[in-house]
Amino acid sequence: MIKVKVYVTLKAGVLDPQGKAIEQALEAMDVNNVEGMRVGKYMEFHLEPEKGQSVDEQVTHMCEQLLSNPVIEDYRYETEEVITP
Amino acid sequence: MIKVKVYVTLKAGVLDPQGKAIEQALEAMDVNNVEGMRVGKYMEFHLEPEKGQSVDEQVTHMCEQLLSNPVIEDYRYETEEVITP
Amino acid sequence: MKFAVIVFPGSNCDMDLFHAIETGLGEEVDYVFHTETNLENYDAILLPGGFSYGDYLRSGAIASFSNVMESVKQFAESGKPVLGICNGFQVLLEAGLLPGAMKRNEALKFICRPVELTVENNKSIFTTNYGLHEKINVPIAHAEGNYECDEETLKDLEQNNQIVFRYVNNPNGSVSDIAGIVNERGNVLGMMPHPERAVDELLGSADGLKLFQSMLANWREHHAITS
Amino acid sequence: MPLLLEPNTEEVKEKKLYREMGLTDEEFKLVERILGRLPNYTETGIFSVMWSEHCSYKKSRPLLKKFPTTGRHVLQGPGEGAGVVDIGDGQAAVFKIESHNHPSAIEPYQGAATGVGGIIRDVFSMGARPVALLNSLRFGELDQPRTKYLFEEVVAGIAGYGNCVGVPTVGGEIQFDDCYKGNPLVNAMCVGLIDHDRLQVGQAKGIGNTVMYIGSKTGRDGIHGATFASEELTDDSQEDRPAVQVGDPFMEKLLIEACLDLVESDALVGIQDMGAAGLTSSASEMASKAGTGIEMNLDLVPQREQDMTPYEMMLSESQERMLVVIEKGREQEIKDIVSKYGIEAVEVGKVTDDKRLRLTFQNEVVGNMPVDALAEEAPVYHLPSKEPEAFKRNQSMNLELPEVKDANELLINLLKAPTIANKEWVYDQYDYMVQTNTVLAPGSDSAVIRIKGTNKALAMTTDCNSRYLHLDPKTGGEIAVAEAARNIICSGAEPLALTDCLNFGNPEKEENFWMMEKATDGMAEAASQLSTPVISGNVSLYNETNGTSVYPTPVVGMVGLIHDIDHITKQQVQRAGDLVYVIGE
Ligand SMILES: Nc1ncnc2c1ncn2[C@@H]1O[C@H](COP(=O)(O)OP(=O)(O)O)[C@@H](O)[C@H]1O
Repeated sequence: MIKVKVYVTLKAGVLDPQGKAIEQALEAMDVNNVEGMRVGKYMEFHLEPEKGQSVDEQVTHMCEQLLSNPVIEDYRYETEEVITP
Repeated sequence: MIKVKVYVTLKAGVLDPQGKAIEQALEAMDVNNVEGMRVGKYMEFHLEPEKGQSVDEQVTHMCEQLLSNPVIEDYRYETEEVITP
Repeated sequence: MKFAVIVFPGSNCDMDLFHAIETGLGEEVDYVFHTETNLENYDAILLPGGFSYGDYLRSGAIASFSNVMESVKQFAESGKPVLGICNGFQVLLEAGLLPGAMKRNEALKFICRPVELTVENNKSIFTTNYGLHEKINVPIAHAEGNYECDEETLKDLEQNNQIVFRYVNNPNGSVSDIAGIVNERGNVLGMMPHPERAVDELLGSADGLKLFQSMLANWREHHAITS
Repeated sequence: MPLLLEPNTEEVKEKKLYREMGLTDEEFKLVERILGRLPNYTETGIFSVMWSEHCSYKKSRPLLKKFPTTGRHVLQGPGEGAGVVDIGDGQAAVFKIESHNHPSAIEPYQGAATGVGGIIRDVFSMGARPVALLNSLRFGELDQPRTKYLFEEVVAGIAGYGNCVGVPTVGGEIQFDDCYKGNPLVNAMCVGLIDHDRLQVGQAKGIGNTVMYIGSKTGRDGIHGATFASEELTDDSQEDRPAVQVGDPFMEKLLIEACLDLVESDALVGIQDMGAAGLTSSASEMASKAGTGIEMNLDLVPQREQDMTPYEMMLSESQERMLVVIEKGREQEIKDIVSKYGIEAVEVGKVTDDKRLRLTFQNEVVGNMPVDALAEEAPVYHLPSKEPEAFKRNQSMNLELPEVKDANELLINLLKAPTIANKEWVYDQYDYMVQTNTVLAPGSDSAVIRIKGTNKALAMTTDCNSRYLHLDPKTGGEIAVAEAARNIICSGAEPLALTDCLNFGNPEKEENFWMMEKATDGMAEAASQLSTPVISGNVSLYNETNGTSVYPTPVVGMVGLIHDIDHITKQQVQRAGDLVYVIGE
């Protein structure tokens, strides 16, 4: 079993209204030393590897087709073998 | 300068309707080997360390007060020194 | 003229759109479920507003994988009219039938209110009954209507006269005040404002009715020529 | 074996574990007498939720009896999911208001969202299509960051849920006052529309009929929420908060459509929402009302989490679930109807003739209780009351009129007060137009919804000025009803009936109970005078933080009928030159 973690972020250059709002909220909390806040999505799931397709192929397919929108988002992922007891 | 990455996830046991919907969408795409999909938030930002407060103290404060909702969410974070040119 | 209103799980303006066509426009209309694959019997496809699949992940993303969407694509390729309103617009973007993407509103909040639009293009089959630069009153109701596209796409949209509606006072942060666009060919329109909510003066405005009337007029004209 | 982790029957009694669940020593003894034996852990939990104030009204019932509940329009008074009034042409309006105060204090977004979800289910479980939502909100003063947070999140939660399910939020009211600082009030009202012949009841009729479970799976959400709603909030509440329920409005939307299809089928015998106290209350109430019993096999209950115990399953408050009773042998028809919406219907039990709720789990009987004892026979308390000193003082105060120096400035200051100020910031976040019936949107005296295909419309409003009740609960109670009726009349409608949500402090404090008595006296009186019977409602007690109660806040939701849409009247000034009159005293 593979544990997959996917990170989806807005492309650099695409304005992030949520990040901006959080920065403002931090300032209201007197936190003034934060900058460049970007908010994205984090997904984790288990994948049962299938024959005939590499894990990378499969995760890439999922990310490009569904989990991210390539017009405005980038993605990256990590995989990790988990030993099922 | 410190680069901080914060991961906010729903507590175990808390319903994740979004994760459920994505799993169903994957099935509709004929991806049937995924399970336990959970969706969370991912935030990254730069922090200029301040005197008199450790980075950990400060990030913990931000996470607990604003970036996560401790009633239904857990958080974790990573920090990394960045060398500004 | 026969319209189809596509019903995705979570669509919630399907009945409003149905009512606008049936009662407001007085034409034939059917609900078509997201599992359907045959759209041959219809002259126009309408994708309604709402929260298809709860708007989970990204609004419109999951619905763009529905069975029916393959047929909607073919329908569009054949040159027949496809109109996506609000969530329907988001589905068209996610399905790649229109360029660009939606972000959350600048203020991060859902906004429901009547807004003023300018008709930027009254040559499209959806807008011939409007005057050029006519100001119309049509409500919006969305949390993710902040239209985004890269500069090149924007230039194309402008050059090809694909921007059909603009907000007079931009409510959500959309690039270039964009409220609605058509594809290059001009037969697929996506718009965030809800024309089906503006077909009756009793509810505040009937300015949206002309959009459906334009579709009908163009269909009739086309049919008069071909048949 | 997870079961072994639960305390055994003797421990429940010896360690007085029932107290943590909210039962008193006397109540526990009564349970013992009813069963003729000691209740086990699961049964103790079941009795304690069913006998909580939230489900049994054991402390407020004597007061509710005063309300007029019948009238020429009333088709269904209090007792079912929601009340029903006739609006002519074989149509009826269905409505009810509910509180979700305590969950909202702890997790404001989800608390408010699931409050909306619950009240919508109450309405469509009657077979009606939900056509409008309203709310009534109370917060502390906006100068506190916590209050701002609660306010913003509650509004976002109401919007998030209502907008997604496609029911317009057309009205409401908001008041800011320090007394609500630690204990905000979040009341949600839903109005539905139905043809008389589609009216459903939550009854488990027909021995041998099948009990089915429809909707989301059961998790460990909000276990003991009903008891929680019947206790005071303390600073610890943040800590020992039960797993908070998270709403799934997408599932709710599918459930609405699936259930409205279901009511078209004559295979359906009864339907009820699994609200507070989930499976427990829906099963025992449906059986008790029908004079039957229900046997359920808990192994069949759809579960979201592993190793759930009978206690957890019976007390879970997972959202978006319905319990239905189906004519035996026609289960597949039901499955086919709901599967169109991607929803599962699962057989979990059957209707029996012995008037008992019998639960089995892993081939063992884990609960066996008389349904009437659970649903109907909670002890009723007649609490002592005492006129508060403050009231006496207020009454003997010399009235003085403050001198107005600059009326303009005064007016501007009044308009700046958050309670009076324009609420556009709030209602712009609500989709108040979906379903394309909203003739009068938020911002007028009452909201007006036209009824397609007719010349009629419905007017609706929520009202309560708790300051008046704080000063004089009886007169304040009268005013709340009268204000609602005036708002209805001003929009051109005839008031039909009302629903109410009694938000009060701890009733065991004599002064509080006195205020409840007086307030309900006033409301009952006004409702009789105005011929607007009370057809549904809800009680929320223990609205206190660290010993301080909120002002008495009995929110009134009223619905009226506009016979001709030409009679709809807006609040706004229409034309320059129109004459202005003052009517009344
Ligand atoms: N929580 C709310 N939800 C929806 N509409 C609201 C809400 N609060 C206020 N409104 C709308 O704003 C308008 C003014 O409300 P309010 O200031 O309470 O005045 P009043 O109670 O005197 O009518 C009303 O039309 C009401 O429907």
